[in-house]
Amino acid sequence: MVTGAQNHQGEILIKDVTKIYDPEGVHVVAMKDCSFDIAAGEFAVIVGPSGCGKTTLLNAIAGFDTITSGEIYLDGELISSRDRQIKPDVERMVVFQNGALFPWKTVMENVIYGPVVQKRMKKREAVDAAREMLHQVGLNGIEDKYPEELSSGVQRRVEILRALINKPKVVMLDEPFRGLDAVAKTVMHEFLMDIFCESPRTMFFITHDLDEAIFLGSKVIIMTTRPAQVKKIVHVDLPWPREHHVLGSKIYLDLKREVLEAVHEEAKKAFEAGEREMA
Amino acid sequence: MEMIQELRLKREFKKVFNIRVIRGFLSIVMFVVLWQLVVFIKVPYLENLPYPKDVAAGAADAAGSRTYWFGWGISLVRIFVGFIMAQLIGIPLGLAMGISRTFKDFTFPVFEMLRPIPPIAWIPLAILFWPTRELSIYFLVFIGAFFIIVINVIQGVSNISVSLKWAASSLGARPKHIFWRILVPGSLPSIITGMTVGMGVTWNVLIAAEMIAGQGGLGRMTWEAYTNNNIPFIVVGMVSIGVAGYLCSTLVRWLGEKAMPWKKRF
Amino acid sequence: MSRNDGNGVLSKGDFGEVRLEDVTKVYEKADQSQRVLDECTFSVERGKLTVLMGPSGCGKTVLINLVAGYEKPTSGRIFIDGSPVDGPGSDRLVVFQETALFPWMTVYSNVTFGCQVQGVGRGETKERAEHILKKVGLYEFRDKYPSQLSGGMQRRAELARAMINDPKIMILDEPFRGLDAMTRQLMQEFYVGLFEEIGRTNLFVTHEIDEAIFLADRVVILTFQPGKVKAEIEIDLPRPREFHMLASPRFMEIREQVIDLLYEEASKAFAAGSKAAYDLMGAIVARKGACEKCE
Amino acid sequence: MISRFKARVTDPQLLRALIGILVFVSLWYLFTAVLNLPRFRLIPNPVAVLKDWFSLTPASGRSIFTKVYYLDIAYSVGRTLTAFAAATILGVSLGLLMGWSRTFYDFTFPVVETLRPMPPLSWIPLAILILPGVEIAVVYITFIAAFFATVLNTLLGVFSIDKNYFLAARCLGSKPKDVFVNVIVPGSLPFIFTGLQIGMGISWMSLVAGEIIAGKQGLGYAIYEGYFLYQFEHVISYMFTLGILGYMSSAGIRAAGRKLMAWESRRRGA
Repeated sequence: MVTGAQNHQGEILIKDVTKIYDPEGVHVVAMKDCSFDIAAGEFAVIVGPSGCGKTTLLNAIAGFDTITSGEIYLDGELISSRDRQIKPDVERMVVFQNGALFPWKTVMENVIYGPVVQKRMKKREAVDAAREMLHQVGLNGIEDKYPEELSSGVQRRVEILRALINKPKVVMLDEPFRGLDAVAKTVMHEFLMDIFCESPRTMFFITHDLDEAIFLGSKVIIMTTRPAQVKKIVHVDLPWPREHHVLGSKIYLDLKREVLEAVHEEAKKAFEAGEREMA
Repeated sequence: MEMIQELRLKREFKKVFNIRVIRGFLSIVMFVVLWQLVVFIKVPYLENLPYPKDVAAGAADAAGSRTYWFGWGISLVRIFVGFIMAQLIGIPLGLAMGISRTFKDFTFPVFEMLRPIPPIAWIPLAILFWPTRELSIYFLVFIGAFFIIVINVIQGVSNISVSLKWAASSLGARPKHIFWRILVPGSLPSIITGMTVGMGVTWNVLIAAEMIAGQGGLGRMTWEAYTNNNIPFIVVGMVSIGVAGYLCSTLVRWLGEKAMPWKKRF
Repeated sequence: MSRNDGNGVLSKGDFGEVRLEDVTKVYEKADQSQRVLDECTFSVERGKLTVLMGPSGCGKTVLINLVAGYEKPTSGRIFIDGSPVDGPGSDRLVVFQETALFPWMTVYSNVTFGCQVQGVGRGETKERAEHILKKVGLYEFRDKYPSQLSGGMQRRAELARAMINDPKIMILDEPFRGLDAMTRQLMQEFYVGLFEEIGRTNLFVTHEIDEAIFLADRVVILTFQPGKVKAEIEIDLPRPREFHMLASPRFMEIREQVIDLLYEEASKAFAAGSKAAYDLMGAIVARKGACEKCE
Repeated sequence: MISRFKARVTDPQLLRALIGILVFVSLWYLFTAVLNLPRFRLIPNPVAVLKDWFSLTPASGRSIFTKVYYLDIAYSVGRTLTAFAAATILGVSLGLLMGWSRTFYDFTFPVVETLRPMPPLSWIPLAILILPGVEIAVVYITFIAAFFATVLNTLLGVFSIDKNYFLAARCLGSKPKDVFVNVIVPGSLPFIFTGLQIGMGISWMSLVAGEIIAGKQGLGYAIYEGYFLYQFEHVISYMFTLGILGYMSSAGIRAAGRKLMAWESRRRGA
């Protein structure tokens, strides 16, 4: 499977991060003094009402956007603060919400894009590595298809492979399985579970789906509504690799009740606030 | 397509009130300076271009002369008669073709046979057919806008999602409700696009028709400036045509925004 | 269609009941025919919320079109309160999968469209509109256009537009699709509250397992092509439904039962190579051989 | 194969199309030859047009069997293609550059935007005056028409690319050059081809005007000359020739588009 040499790397430290958006003069405090840390090789899931700054953190770590104040460290090195913002690169890979496979490239061209463009692998070498990865997850045979010829579930997996072939320290997923139907999601969870167990690396997984959060996460970080802060951190100590019948177990139910309580409260607040804003 | 361009470009301009405006202004000033230089140092072929200041002078006295504004009047009348006739006939025809499959099967092939013929190629036929020169110019302007509006309306009607029609019928709407409350408003965006693009083409057709067969009008005056070797006025004529065309397209877009309040806020 | 006066709200007894008997639908395409529904027999009880579930490609949407009257079954019959269905009628109202709010009408004219086309008087229309808009909490937004509303608000406006005509049966085809899980959960709570208050007959289609169990009195699961009733599960969770029931042991038990049934259908869908089902079972079945659940 | 052909012929749509065209032609014949209505007197009837168009010894000297017919076509097609090629190369590259670098956009866009509203045909007098020779003037006028359509649609194409593709590309370690080649160019292709379609349409129109006003040879010129020489038959046959050439050129662009954008046409189920 995808062997990741650096399973001791990818530790993220977030200290008092604040983010103030100012589109057309409307002063919006998206995030205020948010702090938490993710250990190296840990599967962290971020949950919270929409618009609670989950994506703000992702953009800062990935290097797409800056933060107003506070610091973010990756393996002890400062990557984001008021006056320093690291550029995006292969160490911190992002899988986007509604997919960002290049529609004009075939599956193979997409997966080998990273290594070839960074000149880390020669084309032949990259093609073999890609073919091997696709075979291991049972997706062989679709190398020459274009993304839009595939169902969204398969597209999502190819995008994850495109990220992993670069052996990143951190993989950040922004609601990757949103819009898939329930049974398709179960397939995706087991796919992600296999990859994570094969070679653990730090996962920064954003979602709204609580079952998904508890099933996948070793730590669930629940955010408050705007201005976002950490409301509660729930440690999920279920054994790895996790199977679907664990969903009926007692531990799981207690965890779900705990998370459900916290999230529902925030969601109600966000819902009313959202309505008022719209009026 | 034209409408999307305008909206996209408008959004570009709105958020630009900083150094980028200065850059834009700079580039236009540079363009004029370059123009002055090119003529001054007699670059081959470009040496008989008029100086910017001659053109400005030409524009100044044109603004004073009655015939100049009279020319605007004639051209605008021609544009609006031909353009509005094209919409009055084109929109219902487009709606009919978009709605009834059988009607389209009969009429669309003939329509498609005539559409690729460039409007200006109709000039001889137009002169033969219509009794007066003025009517044949109205006809040419009509041809310029007619094919475009019909194509856009057909596309507009067929793009209305079927679930909107089902929703309406499940709420008890009868065919006449569906036509007036669903199909017409639903294809309005495409009608506006068709009108905006059509306006651009009609100005082109008008200029050519005036140069070839018209008396009076901005196109004719520009052509006569060429024949009487009043070179600065050629540029003045060109710029006036550009401004007139721009004003008409803006008018159509303004009409579009007024007719579709729901669209403005996306 | 009897309608007591007041603000046109039907009492419990007036709501409709749907009965399907051996409903089959076959589509003739050029030379080969495709059987989409095969002798479906089930009923949507009066005043109950029945959920229809099944893998994509099991003919859920076709079945809705038959009940709504947009299409005719090839064989078998559908009864509404005992009389066979012949074409759409305002006693059965469908809320579609894609947003079907008219983008060029304000919320108010969208909601009152039904009344206007059926020639309901201005006074009564205004009264009914205010009543329903307040109920869905969109009264202050009545002059806004759909493009100015959030996803959740658009869905509530659609529901209001359907309910204002006081249909005997509400047919909803994944009304909360596209919403993020948080808003979706709140919409489910909102809708189940609305349902429990009036008790209107509902046929509700979804592929979200939690949503089905949380809302339904009974879940009907269809098989993959051709669609046939595979199982009917009575949901004995107490009413009124609360969100913390989602974490109750009974809920999880039913959920497991539904997943098993769906998994079976999904694997058949995968075997049939339908693109939508490809990713359902693709990686798992290929790598782990026949999964133990499917035996 | 035969069943497909049989289906094609008896398919009602084709039948209705033929009936539609037949009705149009017979009406045309009725008004011109039979009823001889006032307005239609000078307009030749379809039979005369066809006879002239396909006759071995046409009165006007212009039918599909005469050399001059193909000479006219060659001139017109030659001018349009050269102008169109120039407009494509210049327009697409300028559009891509403007879409890609913000500073280049700030300098060039205002100038393009001020020149754009001027109808291409208003350039005719200036073009004839400045450019040496009629041939270049006509080609220039045709070029201007297609150029603005291409520049703007290419620019729109770059704006239309979903931001995530840029972010994904940079995440995967691409340098600006890679982003240009792997995201900007392919991403804006659909819009570029729309621009080319529109450009081709306007080019043919401008060509005809340019030929009539300034030209010496070509289909447009021949139409106008035909008018003066009272040879109205070939005026109409040339109008249809122009129509066919216009149709073929946009069909050509569509075909090129399908080939270059393989992923568009193989979209799921397409």
